Amino acid sequence: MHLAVTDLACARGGLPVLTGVSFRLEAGQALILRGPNGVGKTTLLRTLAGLQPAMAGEVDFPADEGAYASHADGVKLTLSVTENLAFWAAVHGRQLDDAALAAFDLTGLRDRMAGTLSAGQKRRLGLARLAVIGRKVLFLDEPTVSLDRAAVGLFADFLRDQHLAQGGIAVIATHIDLGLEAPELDLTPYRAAPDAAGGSDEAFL
Amino acid sequence: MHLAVTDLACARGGLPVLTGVSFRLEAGQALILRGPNGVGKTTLLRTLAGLQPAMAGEVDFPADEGAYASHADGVKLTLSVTENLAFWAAVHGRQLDDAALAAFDLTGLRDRMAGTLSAGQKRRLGLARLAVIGRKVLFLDEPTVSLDRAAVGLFADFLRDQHLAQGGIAVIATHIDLGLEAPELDLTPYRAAPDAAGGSDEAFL
Amino acid sequence: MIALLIRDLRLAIRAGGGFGLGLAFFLIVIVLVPFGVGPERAVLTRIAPGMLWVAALLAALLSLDRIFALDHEDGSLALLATAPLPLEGVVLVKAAAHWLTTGLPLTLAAPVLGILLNLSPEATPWLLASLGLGTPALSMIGAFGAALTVGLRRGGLLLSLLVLPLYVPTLIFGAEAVRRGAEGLTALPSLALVGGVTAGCFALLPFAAAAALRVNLR
Amino acid sequence: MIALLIRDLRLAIRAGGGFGLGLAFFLIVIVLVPFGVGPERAVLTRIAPGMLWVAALLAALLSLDRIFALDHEDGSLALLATAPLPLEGVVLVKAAAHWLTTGLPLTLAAPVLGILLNLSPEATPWLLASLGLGTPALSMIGAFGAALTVGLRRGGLLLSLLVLPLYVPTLIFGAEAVRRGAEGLTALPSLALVGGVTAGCFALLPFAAAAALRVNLR
Amino acid sequence: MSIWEYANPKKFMGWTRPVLPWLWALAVACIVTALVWGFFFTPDDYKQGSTVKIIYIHVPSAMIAINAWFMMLITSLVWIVRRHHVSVLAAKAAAPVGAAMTVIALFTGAVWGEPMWGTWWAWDPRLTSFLVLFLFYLGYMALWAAIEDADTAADLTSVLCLVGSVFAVLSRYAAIFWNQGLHQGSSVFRAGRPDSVAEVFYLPLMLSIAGFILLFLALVLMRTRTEIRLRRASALEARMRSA
Ligand code: HEM
Ligand SMILES: Nc1ncnc2c1ncn2[C@@H]1O[C@H](COP(=O)(O)OP(=O)(O)OP(=O)(O)O)[C@@H](O)[C@H]1O
Ligand SMILES: Nc1ncnc2c1ncn2[C@@H]1O[C@H](COP(=O)(O)OP(=O)(O)OP(=O)(O)O)[C@@H](O)[C@H]1O
Ligand SMILES: [Mg+2]
Ligand SMILES: [Mg+2]
Repeated sequence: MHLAVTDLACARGGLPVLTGVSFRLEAGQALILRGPNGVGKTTLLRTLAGLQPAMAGEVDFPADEGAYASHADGVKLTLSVTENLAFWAAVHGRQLDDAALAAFDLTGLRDRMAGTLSAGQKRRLGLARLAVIGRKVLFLDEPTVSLDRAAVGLFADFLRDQHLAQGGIAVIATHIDLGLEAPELDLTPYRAAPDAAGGSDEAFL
Repeated sequence: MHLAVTDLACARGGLPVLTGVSFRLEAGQALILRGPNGVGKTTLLRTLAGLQPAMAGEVDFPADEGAYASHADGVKLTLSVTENLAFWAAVHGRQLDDAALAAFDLTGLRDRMAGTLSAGQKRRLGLARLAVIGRKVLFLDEPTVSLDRAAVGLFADFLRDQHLAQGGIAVIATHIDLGLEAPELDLTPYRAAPDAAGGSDEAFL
Repeated sequence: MIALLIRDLRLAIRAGGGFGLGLAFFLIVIVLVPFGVGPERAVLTRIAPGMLWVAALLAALLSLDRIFALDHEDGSLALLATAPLPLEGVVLVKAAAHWLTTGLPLTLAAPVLGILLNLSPEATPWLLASLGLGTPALSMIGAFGAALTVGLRRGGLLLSLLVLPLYVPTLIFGAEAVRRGAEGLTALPSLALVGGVTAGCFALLPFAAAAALRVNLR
Repeated sequence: MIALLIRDLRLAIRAGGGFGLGLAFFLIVIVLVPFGVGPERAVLTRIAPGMLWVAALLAALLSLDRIFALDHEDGSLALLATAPLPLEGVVLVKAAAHWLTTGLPLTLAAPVLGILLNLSPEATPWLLASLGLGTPALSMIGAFGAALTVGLRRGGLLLSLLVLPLYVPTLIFGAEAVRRGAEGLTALPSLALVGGVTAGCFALLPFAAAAALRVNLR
Repeated sequence: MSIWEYANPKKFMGWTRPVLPWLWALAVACIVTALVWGFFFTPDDYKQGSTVKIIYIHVPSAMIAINAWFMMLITSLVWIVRRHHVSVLAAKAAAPVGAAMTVIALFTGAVWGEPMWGTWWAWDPRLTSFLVLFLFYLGYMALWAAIEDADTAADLTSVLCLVGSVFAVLSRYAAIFWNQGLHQGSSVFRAGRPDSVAEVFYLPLMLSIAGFILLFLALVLMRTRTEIRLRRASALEARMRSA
């Protein structure tokens, strides 16, 4: 299993944002995306996950193995923690096991309505979804926002020991240090020139 | 001018969260709130700002000088950057000056619809509101979420040089390092015992 | 307050048109009624005053939940509550903006739509007058209902449920005025009652709505 | 898909009741009509079939915007799109959940509310049948409209505007069936047409709606 | 060279510029001639009086109103299948024109109906389905207006146009079915069918129809050019901003 990205170009709002992005990850490898605000990390991750079409280039990974996670983590505020996770497990044809709850220190909160969680607790719930759906290729957009240091550690442990160690792949955009040994890719050099070809409005110019 | 908090207790969802919080800040001082996820930072800040009633204790600062800012930063996605800021300036009876835009590196984005900004750019816009409304006592809940390092620096500069230097006060909850020399207050010791008095359901127990 | 009014109007126009859409909904309800009831003209003429009022009311109703909901979701409301505006003033401005984008266009369009329902021509001035006097009350009552339900995720339907009984007096007096006008009777007493309801709403409800908002912001 | 259905039903019940509220809105529109039109019984009997259908339609309409909007806001929709469910299936489940929480209770309550409007007793079975056959089409068409407008901030009213003309055939056939039933004529052809519209909607619209969702998720 | 070449925005701007003035001139000439001919040089109808002359505006605008939607259907399909920008922009451009024609037909019909039927409006199947068509135009335009991103708007409005077409046809049959048992207005309507339109009215009517078709083409081309310019302007603006 691998994730191969060749010469990818992606656009947002009809404007080219990044061009010529290429990298290749084998099973068990992670990549950390870096770059200042607005460089195009979110755009790249959405393109990789197939949520928006690429302007050019190829993304290759086993079908039905990708999962995308961002700030909006699909947590229903009127469902309890277990109900939320059990739903996502069921959608992916799996069972919810307690290990996922334990990995993100949610065991004590399992019957709380998600709406009554604090910002960081809610985020942990959103991340626990990743442990539950069993997808191998993760695209994570600032996963550790509003987590405290201990929780960032939990997340890094999960990624290292439970995901990558079992042959998973992860691409992570973040501004902070995750405590994960993984190569970093700075996106600044791939920034598309504003007049780069390929925007949806190109035909008009 | 000062912010004095005496023996404050606050609750969330009818349950006591923190008790016995006291501190005092003079003009030009800032305080950084620390504590693991769920300890009650958000609850405390909302209580200080007057958005929810205190269970016990006193909060004292000049009326009409407080301002609260959290993830939900009141940015209208269908208004442009300047329109958003000009609105908040007008509500507080002030003019929008370009310095506020410059302080958060928004000059180049001034005519963009807020809906087309990246996560970090939107956050900068939310923070620029603070520079525009001219309030002296700021209650900030994780203000630097999804900002890159340069932007965190901009924010720290703004706080230090434009807010505190001019006699402002700030209470900031954050999990990361802001690069601001300010005393820190760890909230863990103030955690309310689950059976602490004062919850709204107490009369029933 | 002016800044808030301008912003709200601007948002209404930007986001695909508070103006046009309330109006369009009014039009569509009026169009649907004959489809349901059948095309007989005598029947339509008979029910026209009532249906025009009911449709205006529903059109106003549908846009209520946005009076505060959007500002609550993105945090503006909490920020406005700590801003140097009285919350009562905010409520008034919001109700005014709602009326300007919904009630006013509805009122102006009603005579034209009356034709579709074969409203008798004598009733038209009364229709204009009663809607013009009554729709502000609908907006103000609606703002109160919206303030009550602002924190709730599925507030929309609950809001309708809360607000509709409050709309009953306005509806009865308003429709009565038009019906009397259509029959050539004097409709002034009914019209005066509509005006009274509106005045009462504006005197009392801003305070109630502001109180509800304060509770919801906790 | 079952999991999704269960979750949607659970959410509808938790969040203050999709069930109760759609129904309540139906009730209230039916109650408002006599206030607007006046209490004459002959007039009410005459317009009852049509008004019941129009009210059912409006009640279904009011809850449409939540079919996808909530899931879009909190990101669930993007996650569902990358989950191993066909998006067409998601649309079908969402429409089914909407019908179970709105159309079904409406249908069951309609005979009771018919009494309020003096609906003639012969019409009641036809009312049940035509609503039972027709409301699934309302939910499916509504899901399509909701898919078109899901990204928009003020989608609610726009959604009504888009969906209502699409509702016209269902409404005409449905109300016609009840009216004929009330007059003692045979209503079977109208009923068959209602069924035809529903079948057609379920055959075609899931694909259109899924396409619209994909575009909106980009 | 394939016919699709003309759908390239730049090419389109090129070939429409010289064509447009001619189209305008021809359209205005046809309509003016037809109206002058129709209004001053044909006799009053023996039972309808001079009101019959509304036919020179009413019938052409009604025809255009329907066919504009049909054109939008085709151009939307072309966009979905081949993704030619000009195609979907032409659909966008045609919508207000079609809606305006619908309003004109409704208005002239109402003005005509007052002396003929004694009412401005009756729920005749044809009038009814016309009203529904107007609603479809409104919805289509509102959807365009509500969506920020141009390509998203193009995709969604195209889907709406397809689905709406099916339902518009369905509504027409529903309306006929609905009004069948009630027989209202249709007898008057039948009296005015073209077969009964006298020879003297026929020729100016045809000329007027031709004029309206040309006018429609001219308006759509012009508005498509405007839309292309707007897209170009916003593209340039976006590029300048991000530069
Ligand atoms: C608001 C009222 C009216 C509306 C919406 C309306 C609409 C239409 C429509 C949709 C057409 C069809 C055009 C076509 O098939 O190409 C049409 C044609 C026509 N209308 Fe009207 N109409 C109205 C009133 C009237 C009145 C009052 C008369 C005269 C008695 C009239 C006479 C005709 C004639 C003679 C035609 C052409 C015949 C034909 O194409 O079948 N219309 N109108
Ligand atoms: N609709 C739009 N029109 C024009 N530009 C847009 C639009 N949407 C986003 N952009 C721009 O595209 C660029 C890439 O945005 P993106 O969200 O991918 O950045 P990011 O790297 O994730 O930033 P952050 O770290 O702030 O989240 C930004 O500069 C943003 O301003
Ligand atoms: N409605 C409720 N019912 C019960 N407990 C609640 C409710 N709402 C919040 N809580 C709890 O109150 C505590 C304080 O929450 P708060 O949001 O103030 O924490 P926080 O310090 O801001 O955390 P974070 O760093 O994650 O943002 C949390 O443990 C939370 O689970
Ligand atoms: Mg981002
Ligand atoms: Mg918090």
